[in-house]
Amino acid sequence: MNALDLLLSLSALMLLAAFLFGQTRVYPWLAGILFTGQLVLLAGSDLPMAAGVGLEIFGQQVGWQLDGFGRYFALITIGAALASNVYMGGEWGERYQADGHSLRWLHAALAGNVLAMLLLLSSKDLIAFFIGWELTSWAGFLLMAQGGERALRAALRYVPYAMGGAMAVLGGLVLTLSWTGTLDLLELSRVMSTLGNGQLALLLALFAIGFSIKMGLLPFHLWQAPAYAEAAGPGTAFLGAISARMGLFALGILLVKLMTLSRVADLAFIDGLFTARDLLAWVAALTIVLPTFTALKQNDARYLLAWHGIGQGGYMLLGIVMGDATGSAGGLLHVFNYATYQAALVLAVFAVMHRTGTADLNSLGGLVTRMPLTFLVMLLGIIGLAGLPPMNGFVSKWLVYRSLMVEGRPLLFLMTVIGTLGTILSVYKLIHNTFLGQLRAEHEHIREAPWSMTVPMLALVILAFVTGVAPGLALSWVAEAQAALGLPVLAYTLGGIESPRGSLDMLWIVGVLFAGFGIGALLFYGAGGRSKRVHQLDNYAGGHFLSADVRYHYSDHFYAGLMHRIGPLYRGSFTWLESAVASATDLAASLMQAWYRQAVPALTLLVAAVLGLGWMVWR
Amino acid sequence: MMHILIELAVMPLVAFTIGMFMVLMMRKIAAKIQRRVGPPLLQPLYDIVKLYAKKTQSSHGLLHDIGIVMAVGGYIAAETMLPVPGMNGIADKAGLLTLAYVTMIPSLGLALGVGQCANPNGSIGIARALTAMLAYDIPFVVIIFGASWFYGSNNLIEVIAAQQAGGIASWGVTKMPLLAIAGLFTLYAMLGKQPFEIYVAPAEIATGPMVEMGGKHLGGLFVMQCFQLFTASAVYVSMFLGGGENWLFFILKLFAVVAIPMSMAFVFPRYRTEDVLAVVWRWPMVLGLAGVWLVMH
Amino acid sequence: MSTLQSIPVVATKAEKPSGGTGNLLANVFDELTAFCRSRSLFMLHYCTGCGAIELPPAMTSRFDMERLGIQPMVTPRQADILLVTGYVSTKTLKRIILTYEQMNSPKYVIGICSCTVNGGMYWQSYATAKVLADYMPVDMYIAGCMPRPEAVISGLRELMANIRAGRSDNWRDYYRRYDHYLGNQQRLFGENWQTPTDVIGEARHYGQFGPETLGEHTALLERHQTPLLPFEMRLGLGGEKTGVENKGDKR
Amino acid sequence: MKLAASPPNNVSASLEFLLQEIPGLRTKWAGPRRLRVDLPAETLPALLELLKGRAGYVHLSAISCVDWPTQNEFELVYHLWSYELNVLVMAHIRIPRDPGVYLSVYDLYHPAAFFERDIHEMFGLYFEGSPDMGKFILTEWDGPPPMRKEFDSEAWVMNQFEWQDYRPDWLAEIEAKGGGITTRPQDIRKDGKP
Repeated sequence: MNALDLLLSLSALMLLAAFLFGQTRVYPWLAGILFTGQLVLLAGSDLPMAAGVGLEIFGQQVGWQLDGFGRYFALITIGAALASNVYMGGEWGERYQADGHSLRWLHAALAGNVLAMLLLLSSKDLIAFFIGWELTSWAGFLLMAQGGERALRAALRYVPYAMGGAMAVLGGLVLTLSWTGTLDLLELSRVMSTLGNGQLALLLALFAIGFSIKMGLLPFHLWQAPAYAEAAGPGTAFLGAISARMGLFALGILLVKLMTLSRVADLAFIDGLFTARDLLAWVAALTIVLPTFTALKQNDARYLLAWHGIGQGGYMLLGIVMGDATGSAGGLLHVFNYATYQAALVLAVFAVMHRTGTADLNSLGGLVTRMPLTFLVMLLGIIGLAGLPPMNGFVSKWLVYRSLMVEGRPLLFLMTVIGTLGTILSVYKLIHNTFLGQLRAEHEHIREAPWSMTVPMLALVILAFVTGVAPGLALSWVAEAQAALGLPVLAYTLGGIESPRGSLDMLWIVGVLFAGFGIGALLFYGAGGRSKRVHQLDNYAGGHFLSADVRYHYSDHFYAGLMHRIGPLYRGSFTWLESAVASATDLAASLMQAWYRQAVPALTLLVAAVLGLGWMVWR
Repeated sequence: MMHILIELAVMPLVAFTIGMFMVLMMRKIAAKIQRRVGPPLLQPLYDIVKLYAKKTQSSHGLLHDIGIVMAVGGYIAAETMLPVPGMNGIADKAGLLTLAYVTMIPSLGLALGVGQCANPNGSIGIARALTAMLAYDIPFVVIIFGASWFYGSNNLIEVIAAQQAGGIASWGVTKMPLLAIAGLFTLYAMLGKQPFEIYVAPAEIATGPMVEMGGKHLGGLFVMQCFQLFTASAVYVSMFLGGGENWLFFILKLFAVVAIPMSMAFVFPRYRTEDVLAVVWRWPMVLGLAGVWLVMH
Repeated sequence: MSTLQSIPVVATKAEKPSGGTGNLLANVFDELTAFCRSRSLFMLHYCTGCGAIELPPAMTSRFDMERLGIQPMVTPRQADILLVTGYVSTKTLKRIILTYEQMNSPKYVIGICSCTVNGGMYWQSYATAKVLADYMPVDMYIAGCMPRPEAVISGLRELMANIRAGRSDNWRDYYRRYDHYLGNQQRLFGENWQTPTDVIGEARHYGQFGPETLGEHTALLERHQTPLLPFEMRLGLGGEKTGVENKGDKR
Repeated sequence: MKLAASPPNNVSASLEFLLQEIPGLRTKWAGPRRLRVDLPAETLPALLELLKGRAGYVHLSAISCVDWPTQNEFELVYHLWSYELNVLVMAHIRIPRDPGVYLSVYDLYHPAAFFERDIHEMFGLYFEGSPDMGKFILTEWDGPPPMRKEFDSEAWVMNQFEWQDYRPDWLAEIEAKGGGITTRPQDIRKDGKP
């Protein structure tokens, strides 16, 4: 019973326990202890953690083994699960049950997700990988479908995507087996790069389509925002934090370990000018920009954050595709950074929903005086999401920028900066419409979210702040993942990176920043005279007398000027593409149906069988 | 170590005094264009001392105060990353890109403070200010990319050393003329004077973000304006005009860089928000990208 | 002009520098702030009556107020001087009082044109307030049925001299004799007249609470107005307590 | 381009011929382009429709009201203008003061809503059918309609306000030289108080 077996059996046990007595008060404590146990077990044990059990299908060895890359993702998975579990165990869970939903299924879905992801992350060969991949898809569907009718509809929209992706991955797996004769990841990493360009291109196409559907890259991203936004509270936090990053894990293995980035660069469309690697980089860059500016237009806080989830995925893929030490470190670190503040932001939005009953940005406002802790969480979360010092989001984005600058890719650099600025605009809209501005009369008596909600949120945000001030802590895990994947490892210090061509020392930057704030506070509170708090209606309104029933708050159509300029660019071409593909498949299906249902079905079957036999014999 | 702590205290003070005289120059240029006498020499100092000496101030909450503290504090931190003759502060630990991001923190802090004032004029002003930031930051970052690619590093000390090595011939403005022009245009948009001051439109949205700022809050914003002028011009001088060999040349360059846009500013009316986007995304962006292409090939 | 000074403007005695020659630093600091206050005046951009047409010429190139350090500012929070120019109609007086209370002290009111002195040309009208000094402390009068820009600027220079000498702290009078002013206001606007500013709270907060701040008129105000207490940031944590504990907000 | 001093005969003749259709109507030319029409109050709507329909009087520029306390009547004057005939018609009607009610012409001329609302506020004359008879300008005034002759504004002011002692000496110097205000305020004050 070595470490990995213990880990997997623990999560299987938790799945069983959740299924049996998930709705009781004791389960969240048990789950919390088990999750922390798993975390300690994972962090403590040395690598690679091989699993005892193994089976043999079609003469292929199927086994599980966790290396540095897998462990990095596993740590984030279990951390996100722990945060949402604590959130579920508290008052939110009671309210969820009171509304008639089953808390047992939600806990079971969460535990099932963790188990499936651990299986996927510790797969030693492609079959185990595929098993893990399918389990993760279905567990994800289970978690998305909970929480009401709209959630179910959004989850059902995900199913065709998932099945299409699974078929693509299965096709790729079969082709790899037939071409290389082996499925073990270690051997594949040696053998696969020797395949011919055409074969590699087909394999890349199949696998990349399958993995990017799960990760929500550009053409296949439409399902992710509604599915993640409509899911139940902590489920959204878990999904947003890590579930989409399984696609990134798979892409990382495919691009770097199996095919090696240099071989991917050889697959050139226009030789020398635009290679497959550039294509992936540009898909990642467009994934950064377009979903971020769609998020800018959303009027529901959950959808805004879900669209940002898709957008931030682009940074991670771009970092890995760049392949150099700083870029890949930035991409991988962004997975961790993003998980911390995205989970905190989503939990904050659901805390606001818990108290006010709505997440619609046009019917909130001024909650900072009533929910200060939730405001603090959202403030630090949006600073992280926007990628500003002192939060950790800045470090990973800086690393990606640094690699783009060193590699000399101006247009990609431009797209990432447009994405970052779009994020800054939309996160300010989020915090302004929810917490700032005029407090509505009906929200004057709401209270701060209960401890069971604020504690996990604050823990996540403090974690984000600490790894922002001292990025070295997170970079150690990232370096381990880079080594396991075969990427050049980043030389990091506790504060950031040291290099004559431009270094980053967050300890000094954040220190100077807070010193500046101290001097500013000294100047403000010391030099300035006494100031008195005034009511929100004691406000300048051009000489007009304000009263509580007058809605004196600007929140709808927040960036009107910007929308005048870029409004016409929102043509919804991807939704059109999706509906076109859907109607094409409908047409094909109805044709098949018509062809099959005509007068003599038996005759067509006979002809088809004969033709098949002839083809088999002839080949 | 002690040496750096002294610098951390002195650099913001130097930046503030130079910034104050830049504000004075700006108001004098405006006056001379309108054939007026213009304010006396120490007018910015009088304004700031009077605002801080106000006896009653109205604040809309803790966040309103913290917004102003962040606005002033953020710029104090940004000054320490800008090398000036004789003092390098922590410029080697934080490059050009980090400086661009640290200067965003004051505007975010101000945005939060104005948000709590619960005044739609302020919120509309902030929405326009962030849109203007989206407009001018993209060409600005393209220029940073070009400059750091040309000098091979985005550590400002290296950039200045490379320029001062060969005298005027090796200045950024001679080596990268297109980027320098685009940089000047972006600097002009960054300073927020006509025609790019849609977010402080006095008649339309009652000076936008400053609508509920009185006494020490407004004093904080005046201090921030001084820092903003100094930072923008110092970054431009460090990137394109060879930084400061000695204090005299450095100050002359700073004032020249601010004087050019300001002498054009007060004859213009005001762009609408979408037109600011159109202008800044067309001219400086095209020039910047062309400059970067030239630098890279 | 001479008897204009004789109008009983509420001349508060100059703030004696505290502690005599003992702490020289305090004197120097007060001296500096008084000088800067006089050299940097922000004039509120609010034209209440016809006299305001004389202000733009005072600001533009011919007379240029900016060399005296006077700038027009848009909102009451940023402004120091409230120029009440021309006749004060009852409707405008409500807005003038609201604006005056929103300004940050030390603030000054200048009554331009004769209509603010004794009703001027509209003394017979039922719709105008006759004496501005009844409703708020006035620091300076500039007579004339629209005084020319020279007169406006000489009035402003006179005000600057008063500020420099510390003789123009009339804003304290509004807090110290609030009952008197409120009485006059209620006499014109009726009993349920109230402004969103909590003047009594501010008087207490800034230590300007005098014996005459409260009186029968403020008692009348108390009955009608539910004072707007600012929303304090609070952590109403804990379980499903009923909303009773924040009764304090409503008082 | 000879400026037509007076309307060509056919315009005034056609106008007067048109106006004969209204019973009890008297016309009087107050100027080359100004026609004064006196008619009984109940025939006014007919006149307005006639002028609007057949003579192009599309513009009701104002409704003014005159208070005749001695005859206990209000006089309403409707000023109409036609861009075709270029002749101003002033329709004068008299309505009794006591009920002080008249019908609104809002459906013919929409601007009438504001004129009627103003007259209602200033004279207390109620127009039935007018869209809004609420307070218009004097939102702070709850006294009697101030423009009625019997309302003495000065007396109301004298007991509402006190005055400030203000004897400008520059006025004394001017009077010493013989100038100054010809009719002193206290001379024309009815209650004779200085």
